[in-house]
Amino acid sequence: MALLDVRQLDVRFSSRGKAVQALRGIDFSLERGERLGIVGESGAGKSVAAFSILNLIAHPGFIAGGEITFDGHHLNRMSERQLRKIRGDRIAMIFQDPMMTLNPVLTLGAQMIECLKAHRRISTREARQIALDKLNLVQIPSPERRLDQYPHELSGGMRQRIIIAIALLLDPDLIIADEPTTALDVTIQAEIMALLTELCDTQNVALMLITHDLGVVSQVTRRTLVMYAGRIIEQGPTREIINDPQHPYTQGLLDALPQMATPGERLNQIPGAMPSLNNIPPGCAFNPRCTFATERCTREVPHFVSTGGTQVACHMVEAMLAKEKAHDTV
Amino acid sequence: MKKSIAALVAGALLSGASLAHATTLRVAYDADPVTMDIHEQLSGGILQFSHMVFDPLLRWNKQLGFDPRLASSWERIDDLTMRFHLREGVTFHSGNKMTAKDVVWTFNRLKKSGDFKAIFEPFSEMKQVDDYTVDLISKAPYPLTLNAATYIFPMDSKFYSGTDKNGHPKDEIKKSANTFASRNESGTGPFKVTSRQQGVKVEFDRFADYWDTESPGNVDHLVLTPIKEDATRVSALLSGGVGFIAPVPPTDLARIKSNPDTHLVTMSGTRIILFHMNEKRVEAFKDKRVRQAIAYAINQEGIAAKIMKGFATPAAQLSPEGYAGHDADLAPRYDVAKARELMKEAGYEDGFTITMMAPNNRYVNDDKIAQAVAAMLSRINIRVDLKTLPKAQYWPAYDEREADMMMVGWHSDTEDSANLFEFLTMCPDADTGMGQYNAGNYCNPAADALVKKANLETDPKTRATELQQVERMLYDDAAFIPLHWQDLAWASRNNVEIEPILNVMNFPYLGDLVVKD
Amino acid sequence: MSEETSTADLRAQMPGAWARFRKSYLLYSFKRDPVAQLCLLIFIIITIAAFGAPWWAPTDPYDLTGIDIMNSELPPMWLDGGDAAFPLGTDAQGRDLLSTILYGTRVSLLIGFGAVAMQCVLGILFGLLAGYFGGIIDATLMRLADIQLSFSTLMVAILVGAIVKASFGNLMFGQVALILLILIIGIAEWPQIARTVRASVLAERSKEYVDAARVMGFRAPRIMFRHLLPNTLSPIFVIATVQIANAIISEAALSFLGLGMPETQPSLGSLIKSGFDYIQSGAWWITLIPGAVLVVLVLVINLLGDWLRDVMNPRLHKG
Amino acid sequence: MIAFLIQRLWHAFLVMFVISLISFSIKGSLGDPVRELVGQSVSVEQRNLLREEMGLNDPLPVQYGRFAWDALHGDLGQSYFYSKPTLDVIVEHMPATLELVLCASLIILLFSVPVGVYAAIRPASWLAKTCMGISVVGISVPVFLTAIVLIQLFSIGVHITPFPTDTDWGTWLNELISTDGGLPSFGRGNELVHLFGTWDTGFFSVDGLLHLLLPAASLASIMLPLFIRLIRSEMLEVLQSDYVRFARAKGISPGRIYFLHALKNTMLPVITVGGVQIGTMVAYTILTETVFQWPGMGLMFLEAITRSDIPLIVAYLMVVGLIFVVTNTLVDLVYGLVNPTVKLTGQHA
Repeated sequence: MALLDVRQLDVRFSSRGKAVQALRGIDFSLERGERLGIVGESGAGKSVAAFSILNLIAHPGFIAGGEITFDGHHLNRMSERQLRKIRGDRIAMIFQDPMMTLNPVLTLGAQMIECLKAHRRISTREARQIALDKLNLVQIPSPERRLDQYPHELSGGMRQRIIIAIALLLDPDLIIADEPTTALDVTIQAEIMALLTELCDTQNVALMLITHDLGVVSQVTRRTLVMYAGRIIEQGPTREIINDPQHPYTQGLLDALPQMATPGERLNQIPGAMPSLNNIPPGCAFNPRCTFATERCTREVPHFVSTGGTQVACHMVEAMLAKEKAHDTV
Repeated sequence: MKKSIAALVAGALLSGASLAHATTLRVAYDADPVTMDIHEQLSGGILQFSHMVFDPLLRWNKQLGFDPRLASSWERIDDLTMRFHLREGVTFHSGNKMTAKDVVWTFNRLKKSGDFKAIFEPFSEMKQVDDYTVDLISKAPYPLTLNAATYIFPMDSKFYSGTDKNGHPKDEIKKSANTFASRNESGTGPFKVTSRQQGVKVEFDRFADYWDTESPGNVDHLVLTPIKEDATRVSALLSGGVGFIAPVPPTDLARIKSNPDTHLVTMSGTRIILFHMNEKRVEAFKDKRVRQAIAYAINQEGIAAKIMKGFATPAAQLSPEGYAGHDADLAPRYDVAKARELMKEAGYEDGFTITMMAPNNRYVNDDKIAQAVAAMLSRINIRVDLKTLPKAQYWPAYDEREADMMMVGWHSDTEDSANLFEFLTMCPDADTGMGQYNAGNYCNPAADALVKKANLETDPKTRATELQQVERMLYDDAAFIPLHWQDLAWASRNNVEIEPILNVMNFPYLGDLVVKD
Repeated sequence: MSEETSTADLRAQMPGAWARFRKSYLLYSFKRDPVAQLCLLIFIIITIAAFGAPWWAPTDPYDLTGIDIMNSELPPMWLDGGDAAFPLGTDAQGRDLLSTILYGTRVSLLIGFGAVAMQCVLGILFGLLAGYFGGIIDATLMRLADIQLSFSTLMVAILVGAIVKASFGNLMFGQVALILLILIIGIAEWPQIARTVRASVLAERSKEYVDAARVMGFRAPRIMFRHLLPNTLSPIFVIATVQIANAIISEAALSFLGLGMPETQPSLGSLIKSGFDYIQSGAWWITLIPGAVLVVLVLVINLLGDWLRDVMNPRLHKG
Repeated sequence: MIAFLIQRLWHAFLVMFVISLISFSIKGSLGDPVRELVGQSVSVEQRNLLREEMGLNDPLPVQYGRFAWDALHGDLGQSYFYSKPTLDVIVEHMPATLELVLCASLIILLFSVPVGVYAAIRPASWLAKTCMGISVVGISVPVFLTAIVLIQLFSIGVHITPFPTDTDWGTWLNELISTDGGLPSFGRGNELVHLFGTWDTGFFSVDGLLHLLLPAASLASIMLPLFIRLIRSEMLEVLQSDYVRFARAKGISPGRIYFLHALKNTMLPVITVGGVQIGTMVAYTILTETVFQWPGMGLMFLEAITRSDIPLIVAYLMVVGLIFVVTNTLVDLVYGLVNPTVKLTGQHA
């Protein structure tokens, strides 16, 4: 039974009186210990998906529909009090900017110990010891001193390690990492990602990694979802998505990678830009920018068809498959 | 810290026990006495303090006559000498006995005091006849000897002799210099000062062997707290925080009368409020008709009724009723038509512009009165540029005569008309000090001569007619614009019977006050 | 689509200021917020009534001939003893309360906004300078603020009054009273805003966007006013709206000193203060009706200030 | 840290020096002290004699030289009215004001934090709106009016009977809205406990506390609305921040999030702005002390103005200047303590 199962998740933001749809009914699931990547341009709804799991969406946004079940519990039907027991204990989160995530006026020790004491009935001394263990786990030099320091006394990378340690404090089943390394420089990025993946394996923790960096996704995750304008347009094993992308948008994404372009030439761009949430074109949202767009694409929202291990929501792919099947049977 | 709390608890027990029959009275005036040296400053506050802690030779009664106090009797020996027979068996707070020596010592100290020496200027000396008789000798025949004698509060000469701990003579009179006399007292009065925190509280206890045994007063412990803000002082009375307050602002008279637990006493006072018209600054004021026109334009009854809420007696002259110079048939003359006619006659039909200044925290409703007068003057085309100032800034401006019309109020120290003329209407003369507050620069030699003659007239009847003649001359000449005499008002809880101890000079004789439980 | 477009074309495409305003979030949220609309309406009514006072005030309270002492302290019309000629009753001098309030509000509005505007100018300038540059400038300005704070409005009034008296002579005061009052209250209270701005600037200065601006070569004034100031708007609004109420009231305290508006031209503040003695003794309307006008005026200003601050603060977009 | 304090001490000295210069220059317009000391009918010549004696006729620089020389020896002149060294008079009146300001600050803290936080957490709730409404009205009502209303209600008592007095529910309701007063409306009461030196405190006796109640409430009424609004607006911004969201993601209880994570960050700007306001509260004590006849420095200063007791005025202004430098230094120190990102001596000097 999947650790996390999301059915028809619909999230809306009420702005200027009418509600704008940020997530248009997405379905995906995550096994225990599995590492799932969610990619897409910014504004596709990746972070909204991440935050809606634990219902942390800020005021104008609200979950309009859909089911989120985690280890058998229906999260979206839970009261705030019940959900609070899960947050931090069973599901932990890592945010993007380590400079802003830690409270500037509280010591790191305080921010770690409070998380433990919020979920376990243990003494401060015990909590402090667990915190020290976790800090060792994330290879922080001289952890004893860190507990009494303030966030502004550490570097970005060091702080992200602390945040990962905090996430692991209560041995969660799932870590949702919302662009954990984007704010860090490249060398630290690789270190942090390596640390994260190794800890997920050793601690058997599922990881939901939200990022726009396909390179990171290809090294770390086993399955990947590609999101565009609030919908999942392609999902499947990472290797297949990277090596044999089906959906034109995914192909465009991969072509845009610098290493794909011949040196000295301009990088190949996907023409146009992601539509804003309040004027999403009918039918397949990508059609204005899609070179294979047909009249049908502008009318009808494509459904998933599966080819190999991946599922693609694209009329053109659907037509090709139909033709191949027809060709086989003939 | 522990010690002080223990002391507090013990004190409460002790006073609790003794409180059973002793009566405490809390009094709130608008200011507390500036000093304990009754010769340092000549002011209402100090004189009220004197009547509590000292006793005069003789004091005014309700009918503006004299009651014998430390002088049991007196007779005039000749034109220059008045003999006083002192009461025997009177002791000071320090335990010393009072004798004629103390009275002469006090007289000589009064002659040295900056504020009081003017009052005793007409007297050459005071001679001791025997242990209990003194003679007061004036330089020339002086009709107001008894008036002056009310200012002699015998002080304990032995107590005030020698030098104090920082080497200054104990009887030194020096302003704001923390002298011995300003911090200690030894008088014959009904109350002793037990503790004093300037500006906060002064506490008095009844003097055990007070000489006046028939005095009905039963107040054993009296606490005087200064409350400057009128509204707060009245609230303190209404809420029961204090038992007796003075002064009471006109706006709160109704509130105190309507409250069942409080009781109001008012009396017409002797402080005249008037406006001077500065002839030197404004050409028109030199013309008698313009001055009379202004006199006709002012509605004294209206101001007394509306602004002072009936708490003032409209005036047409300086001397209030009961003063020698009071002329009953001089009445306020409010007639706007006549005023306009006079202005036309004087050629000022379309009027002129003048400046006016008044204090805003010296007399009762002073700034509101000034506004009303300005409004009345504008009705006869005299446009007024009014400016009101706090008294601290007003008096320097008054000395410089900085405005065309200026308000001033005056209370005669000797409770006699001559004092009013000398300061307010006589021709200003720097070296004799006459006409010091004559902001109108009005000069009428004939009137001045009459006043000087009256000052030497010992026969009261002829003196009264002379002073009344002066009032009539000033009235006809409209030398100044009288408004009203400010009434006095006191208020107390019902169980504090203040009626008998109050008088027109506003010196409550608290020693004789009866407080029912 | 991607060929070179000259900046002139770009600016042409940019909607005009008015168009931008019409579509702007400011107008949008104003339309949906009834409280803000009501407040603006009340504020406009009061301002027009006050500044148009000479036209529709029943009598001219500043012309002394019209005042008769005999009808002083009349209650408002609807109470017994009221007189139709004086709809809101009369004050202690017999002036019609309604017209005095209208004339007085005009004076108080001028003083309130004038003084606070001056406080803001001085306060923001010194606050930014002190906060941004720190060091000597910060120390001197803050000590100047300390000196200024210890000289309460009372003492500043005496100081300025003394200077005016020395130069103009005593009685010219009536004409220049209004400007002087704005000057006095403006000078007396600038440290409040200066310290607030300094505190916010110190907090913002450590943030990256300031360094970024510096890296981009912006000179100090541009950084201070374009970047730092918008971030300190929120506390400034709170303080500024409070200061308006203080300014109107402290003008009354100054007239007691003979340095405010002349007695014969009462402002809203001096009307309230002069009425204090009458509250408990019957003529409550002399203070309470102008007091009510002041409360409404300040209430409206504060609510508008709140609304404006929430709208202007990007981080607080509440949809 | 020591360098910071020494520098501030030097600043304090400079501030007092400038204040003494300015206040000496307006000596002339503060009125004539001699007039207050003598009776009204004292002759001009006598007054001039006294003025000469008090050295008031000397040229201004000479007077200031004498004053500065004494000031360096800790003697700020002699008060005309109290005829005591001005410093003694000020120290005598200081405890009353400090206790009043302390009490008012306590009331402010106890009320503004909960209301401000609640108004930030539930900005739309009707309770928050009413609190903000009352706080706005609180700002615009002058302190004189609030004081008089408080006295009328709680000291004298108000008996209004809008409801029919013959029915029992009517009388009950009338009783409910009428007050019978009883609270003291002036002065510090008679049971002050002597602590040390001139400090008689009202905190240790019921009577003392009762006397503190109304004045402290009306003094607090000036600043309370300001603090409520400040806390609300700062809290609103803090609640949007990432670390609050992260705290929620950690499953921390709302109470802890609001009153520790959010409040501690909110209090930073409130302390700096609040610190200044506490300083200006000294100016407001003048009004409150006049209405309640509270024997503190404010009333002493106002009476010194009416009596033009110039040495006391000058000394008071210098002391107030010192107080402002001290409070601002304290505010900076507290800010340094609470906000770890700020090193004490460096950035903030």
